[in-house]
Amino acid sequence: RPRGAHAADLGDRAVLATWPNYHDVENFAIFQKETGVATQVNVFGSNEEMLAKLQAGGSGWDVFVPTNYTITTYVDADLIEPLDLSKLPNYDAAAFDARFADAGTVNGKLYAVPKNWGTTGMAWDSTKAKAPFTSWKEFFDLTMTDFSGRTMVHDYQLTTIGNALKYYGYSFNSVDPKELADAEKLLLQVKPHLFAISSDYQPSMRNGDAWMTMCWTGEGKQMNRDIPEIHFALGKEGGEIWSDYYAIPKNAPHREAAYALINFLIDPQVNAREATAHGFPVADSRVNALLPKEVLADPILYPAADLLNVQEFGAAATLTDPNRAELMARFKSA
Amino acid sequence: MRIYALAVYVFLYLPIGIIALFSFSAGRSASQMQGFSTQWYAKALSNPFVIDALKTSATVALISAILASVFGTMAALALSGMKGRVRVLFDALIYIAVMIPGIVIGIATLIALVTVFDAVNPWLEAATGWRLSMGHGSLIAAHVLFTMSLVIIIVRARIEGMDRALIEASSDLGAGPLATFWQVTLPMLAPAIMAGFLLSFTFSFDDFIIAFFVAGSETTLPIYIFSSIRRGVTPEINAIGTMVMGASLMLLVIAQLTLRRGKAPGH
Amino acid sequence: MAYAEGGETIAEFVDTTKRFGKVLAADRLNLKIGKGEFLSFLGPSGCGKTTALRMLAGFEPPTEGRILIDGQDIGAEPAHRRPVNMVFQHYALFPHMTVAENVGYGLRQRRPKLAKDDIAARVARALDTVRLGDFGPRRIWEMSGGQQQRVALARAIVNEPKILLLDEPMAALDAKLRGQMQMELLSLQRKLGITFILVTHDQQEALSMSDRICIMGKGRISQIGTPRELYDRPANRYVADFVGRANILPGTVIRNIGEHALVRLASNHDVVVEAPRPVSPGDKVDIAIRPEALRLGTAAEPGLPDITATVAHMTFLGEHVEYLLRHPDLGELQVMVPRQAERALPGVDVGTQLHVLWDQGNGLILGQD
Amino acid sequence: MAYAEGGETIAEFVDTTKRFGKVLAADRLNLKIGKGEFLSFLGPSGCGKTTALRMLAGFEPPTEGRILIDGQDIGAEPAHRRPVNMVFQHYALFPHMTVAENVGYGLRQRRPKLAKDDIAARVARALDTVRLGDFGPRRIWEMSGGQQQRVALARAIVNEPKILLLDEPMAALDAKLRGQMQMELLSLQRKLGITFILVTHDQQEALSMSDRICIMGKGRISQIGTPRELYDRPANRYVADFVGRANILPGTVIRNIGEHALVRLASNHDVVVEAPRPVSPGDKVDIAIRPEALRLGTAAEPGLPDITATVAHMTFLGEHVEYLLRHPDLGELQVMVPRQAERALPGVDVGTQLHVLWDQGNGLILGQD
Amino acid sequence: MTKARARWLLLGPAGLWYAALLVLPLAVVLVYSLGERAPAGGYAPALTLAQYANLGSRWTAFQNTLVLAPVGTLAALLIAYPLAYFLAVKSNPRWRTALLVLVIVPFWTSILIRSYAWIFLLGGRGIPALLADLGLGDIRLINTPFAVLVGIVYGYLPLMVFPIYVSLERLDKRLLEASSDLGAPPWRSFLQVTLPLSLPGVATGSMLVFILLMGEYLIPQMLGGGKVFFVGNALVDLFLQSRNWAFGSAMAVTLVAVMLVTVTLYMRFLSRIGAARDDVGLM
Ligand SMILES: Nc1ncnc2c1ncn2[C@@H]1O[C@H](COP(=O)(O)OP(=O)(O)OP(=O)(O)O)[C@@H](O)[C@H]1O
Ligand SMILES: Nc1ncnc2c1ncn2[C@@H]1O[C@H](COP(=O)(O)OP(=O)(O)OP(=O)(O)O)[C@@H](O)[C@H]1O
Ligand SMILES: [Mg+2]
Ligand SMILES: [Mg+2]
Repeated sequence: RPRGAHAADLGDRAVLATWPNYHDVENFAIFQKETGVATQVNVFGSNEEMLAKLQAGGSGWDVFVPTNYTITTYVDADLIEPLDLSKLPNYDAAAFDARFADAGTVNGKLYAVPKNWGTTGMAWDSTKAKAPFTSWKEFFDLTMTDFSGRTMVHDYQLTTIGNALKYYGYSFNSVDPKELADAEKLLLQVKPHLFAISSDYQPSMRNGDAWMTMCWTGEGKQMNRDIPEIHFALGKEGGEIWSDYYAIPKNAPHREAAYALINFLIDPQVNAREATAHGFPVADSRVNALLPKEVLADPILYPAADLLNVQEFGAAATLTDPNRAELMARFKSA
Repeated sequence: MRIYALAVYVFLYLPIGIIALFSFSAGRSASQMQGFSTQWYAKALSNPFVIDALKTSATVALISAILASVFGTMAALALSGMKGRVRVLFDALIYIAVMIPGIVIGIATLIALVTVFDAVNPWLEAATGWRLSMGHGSLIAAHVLFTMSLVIIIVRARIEGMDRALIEASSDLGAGPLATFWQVTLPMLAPAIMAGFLLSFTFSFDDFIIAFFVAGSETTLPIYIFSSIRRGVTPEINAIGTMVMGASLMLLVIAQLTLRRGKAPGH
Repeated sequence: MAYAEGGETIAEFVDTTKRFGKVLAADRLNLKIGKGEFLSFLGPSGCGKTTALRMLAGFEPPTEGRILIDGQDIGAEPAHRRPVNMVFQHYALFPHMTVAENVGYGLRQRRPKLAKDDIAARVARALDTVRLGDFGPRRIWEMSGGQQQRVALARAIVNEPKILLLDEPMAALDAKLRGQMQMELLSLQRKLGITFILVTHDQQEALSMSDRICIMGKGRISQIGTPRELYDRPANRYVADFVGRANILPGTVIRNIGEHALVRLASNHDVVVEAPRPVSPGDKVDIAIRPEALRLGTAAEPGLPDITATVAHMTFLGEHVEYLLRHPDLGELQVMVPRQAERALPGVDVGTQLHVLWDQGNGLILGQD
Repeated sequence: MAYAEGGETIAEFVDTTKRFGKVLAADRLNLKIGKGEFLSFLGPSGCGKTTALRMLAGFEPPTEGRILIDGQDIGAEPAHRRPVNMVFQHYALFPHMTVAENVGYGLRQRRPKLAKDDIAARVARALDTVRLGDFGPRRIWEMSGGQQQRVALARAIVNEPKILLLDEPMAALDAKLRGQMQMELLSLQRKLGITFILVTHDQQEALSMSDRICIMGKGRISQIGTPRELYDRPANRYVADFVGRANILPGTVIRNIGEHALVRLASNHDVVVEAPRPVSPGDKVDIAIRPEALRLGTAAEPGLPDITATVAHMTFLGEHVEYLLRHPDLGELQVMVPRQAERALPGVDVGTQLHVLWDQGNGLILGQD
Repeated sequence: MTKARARWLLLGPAGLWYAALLVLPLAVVLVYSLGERAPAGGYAPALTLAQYANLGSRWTAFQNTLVLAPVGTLAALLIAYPLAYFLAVKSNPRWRTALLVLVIVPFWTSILIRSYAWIFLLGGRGIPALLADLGLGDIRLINTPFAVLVGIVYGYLPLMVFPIYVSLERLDKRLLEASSDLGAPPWRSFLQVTLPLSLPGVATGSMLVFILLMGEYLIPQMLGGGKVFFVGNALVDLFLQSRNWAFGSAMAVTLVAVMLVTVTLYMRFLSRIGAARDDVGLM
């Protein structure tokens, strides 16, 4: 294997900024055994947070896991560097579904390689619902009626505002002031009926305090697996589909180790173990080949194409748009 | 009265009990008891991130408590009996340092340090190949700011309550200033310094908000716990909490013993 | 072992002055302290006793003047290099050390270092001296007030200082213990032969213990002398009033009679009193007479002035009864009547008129303040 | 205004006993306290003085026995409903109140409420009484020790209690101030006519102030009487030793002589002493004789036993010189020699043999302890 | 070495620390507060008071903080005082130290974990379930201001108990006897003597808790479900979510100013009523 050759100049550690419960801890141990590099993991709650940390500087990260729509911003702000593919022998562009790999390339340069993808839908307790539902309109309407005091929305502008925009049939990514004003009106109207504004919805859903929530695929699957009454669905008018990537920030203190770590994590064997541990879909066909059939057939993780097609990838503008940020702040502090 | 006190103790210990109880759950949920097992302790102890975070926290807390105690005691010694503008200035700084919310200190320190580092780094890197970055150093620095101020306040109160005659007695018995300091002043201040040290350690060990901003790529235990709590909590967190509490208890007992030993009636 | 001119001097204040801002705490002190002497500084609160002691110990530099020890000006020596040791008012024992550690502290500061055994032996000896032989391992706060006082003493004498300074060492003890400790201190001093300088504001203590007493008032030395000198020949009103009690009466000198003088009181009675300083007829003087030097009688005695006064108050004091009498011209007169003598005054009560008997030669003309 | 059998009684202890665990702090106290009397409890530390006072004030319930005030058993009354007030040892002034607020505290507790003006007027009057007229608005910590003591006094007397209790109110004051406050307290008591009960361990204080003194030892009352009774006729060795000083000598009764007795001392000298209790020839007795009742001479006097002793120590005390003599059979003898008498003993020093002169009739046979 | 030199040497590290980590950061925050948000978030230099003018948009956060901080302080005080009183006055001296230690022990466990336990306790399966079993119906506690209040009281109780305990412990019991002797029944003695004399402890405790509450972020975040919004939460959001650093800085400056004013006024008030006579230092 070529990795061994690098071992001498890799240094002793790599810092990985990622999302919670998004890795198989075992893999890091193996990585350290092979290369002598210990992986230090920092976990974050939102892309905004990651961006803020990088903007403030001094983050000390070597690898981080941005979501598709944020990558152009990083490039524009000169916060990440193009990847040197010669150091990523395990990367095989052809193996990736283009839909989940595109965003990694900006201005013709590859800045990020895909990690996982997924959607953001809604999960609800079917015993509390009179009928199953599949639209953001129903989600918000029910919040103000049957589910009053029992609904959770993300503490995350992209999905919370985006899904509110969907209520009116606007684009998930809209930054149009008028459309945002409508979304704000809806959110403010809904707020008194919310159980919480939080991205940590699993405990409340599981113990029955909350009956309905915005929900990321993998976690929807986890809850559904443990408690079958909790259903997961995508909004039929649309919503978010996303893809996470590995990228290397500018001035990464351990650049060589960073490459080694990414290369290690996209090794199909390793990645398959990762996917088994966290449950999110992978865009790499080499990995899918290693996963059990029933996983790939799961309707929550791999929704039907027509449902998937109406979902939108997040747009770069939403990340930096001051109006969306302010709207979220006003919503939370109202 | 007694019943009231009992009720307050129940209030204080209910959550602790819950944490300890769930830490022995066999299930995956941190807020449900599903059978008994100690697997989460094993998990926590074998989780390199937990160990890493614990190490970072302990190191940072220890170093910042030591620095805070040393520098704080030094400053308290210099400030006691001092008058004039310098004294007023320091009083104001101590006062402000204790009063500013952690969030503000965290953010402000982050911005200030990054600005300084950015200015200094190119030059420094050219000269030495090293770069300044956020991490242990900045975390310790930010913690010491608050804890040192705490130490100054505690130690200064002790110095002011200390009998000057003891120092004179030492000098009278032939001990020079330095000898007096080591043999009399320092031992007399020891309980206060110890209290300051323990408070500093606790603060630093348990601080989340300052660390969140200035820790750079380091993960302290509270940061780890916070991250874990954000999504999908397992009883591992409870196990960690229970273990930390056990350790704290031990520290507390040690502290109690030290303080009692140094405490003389009338002092 | 009182100090005598020409005897060996161990320490000396020469025009020593100390100012704290505007406060003149010590005002041109001039004083020689003899080797092996027991000297007391006696004076009211705030008169500068402690200040004098602290200058000698080296805690306060004099503002002006010099301090000599063994003939050497020690103005520049810091406290830890002076051959004197102090017993502090509240003992200032180190609470974090045992009794033995406290006592050995001074020895441990010596350079070159003393051998451990040597220190232990000396500490043991010092503890024996103050009769605390078995208390070495005790903690300070396990000792009673009187015991602590003895530890402080041991801690000082173990260093064999040339001078031992004691700042009101018995002020915090209760009456019974106090008397006991005074006796012990005195015999210790006789035994060790070290010069003791004691600060006190208790005249009884100063009188009963000292070879010489230095009476201080407002930063100045008012008088120095043996207890008897001070009691019998107070130099001025201040001393007369502070050492023992005294009736102080104004009068006019009629004539000199050798070392005595005939003085006319405000009541026109003539009395013969001692005249330690030369006076001339017509001089206005103050006369001091001790309450126990006056007698009371139911009748005048021939040859004595007939001073009649009214009993205003009687205070029973055990051996004595203190009578307070009022005289229209002389004001209040204190007379101390021994119990035996009182039996000669039956039926006397407040309001009774009695004769105050002033024996020839009792009383004293005071110097100017 | 001493208490006399048949006089008006204001308070009474009847077999009052107090136990703290195993400690018997008060052991069957029986005592009547007269209206307007100044009574002192005198005794060494820990003898139960404070305990007796605190039972009367209502801070401690007696374990057995009763306490009457004005003839009423007040056992069940809590402290705040008793017509007594206390001046605490360290005054216990409220630090968060001004002087006037402290003094008015008791008045403000009255129900129905007193008018503000009334309270202010009474407070002003009480402050005037203790000569602190202008100090009302001051803070407690701005007052000196003596002033605080007066505030505590004012705070108690403003309530016009039937009995005023004083627990060592002068213990924290220095000697000079103490004497002054004693005088003031006494004249205040005379003026107000309130019953005062004073706790002290200072015999001088008790002797000079009290109508009657109750001597306590180990929880018991040893003797009650006027100062003179106690001093002249101590009931037992304990009292003789505690009130004033005494030489206590064992002897054997030879024969009775009216109210006196001839007693043979260990040295085979025979002395005539008072015998307040009947004794028979051959009885072994203890004799107490006060140091001032003995005289010293350079020669024996006819008619007096010739006791020769060696001077061991002399302590100059101003009016007196205290001689400590040693006799081979009698042990140590204290003799108090007035200054005047000392002039008849020239050249006497430690080691000199002197004659101790014991006048007929001085000395007293003590009761059994 | 002269005394003055020694003094400067001793003060050196502290001085350096304050200069580098207090004065400098505060200066930076002050400068930032006059700037603008960069287009992609962060800070863009400018000289404008616009950020301060915009403070009104976070009025709710200020309002919540300024209401809940004092209310939380007061609640902590009301609960802590009787406990401190019990410990200092009524408890058996033999157990006193142990009981005191028991008050701090929870304080030594991460506030995060303890808050998490409260999430469970106040959540549907916790106390509300118990209450429902008792027939008290459907009560929701978690994610309400009440839950935040509980968290606050819980988190800061020891900080309140200790100073009060110390001041009550130091209280001279004879003062109570004196009061009783002067005719005050027990409850009036408490009001007129015990309470006023424990005010320094009350002052210190409430000051400490108040200061910490003003900057609180975690407890409202965790127990308020993101719906109870403090200035602290607003600040975190501004710096980490909307990345409007200029506005965040302006808000931080304002928070510090508000605290300085409040605390100073409080101290004034305390020294007026005499509570600050002792040591209303912070310990
Ligand atoms: N460090 C100081 N600063 C200012 N003034 C002082 C200082 N030390 C003493 N003084 C003043 O000097 C005077 C003499 O004080 P000193 O302590 O010598 O008196 P003292 O005779 O020992 O009195 P006491 O019997 O009360 O101890 C007093 O007026 C005192 O206030
Ligand atoms: N609350 C208490 N608990 C236990 N023992 C007590 C208590 N109060 C007093 N005693 C004991 O009762 C005895 C008498 O105490 P009391 O205070 O009455 O003595 P006192 O004569 O006032 O002594 P002092 O002169 O030292 O004040 C002592 O042995 C004391 O230790
Ligand atoms: Mg003095
Ligand atoms: Mg007592």
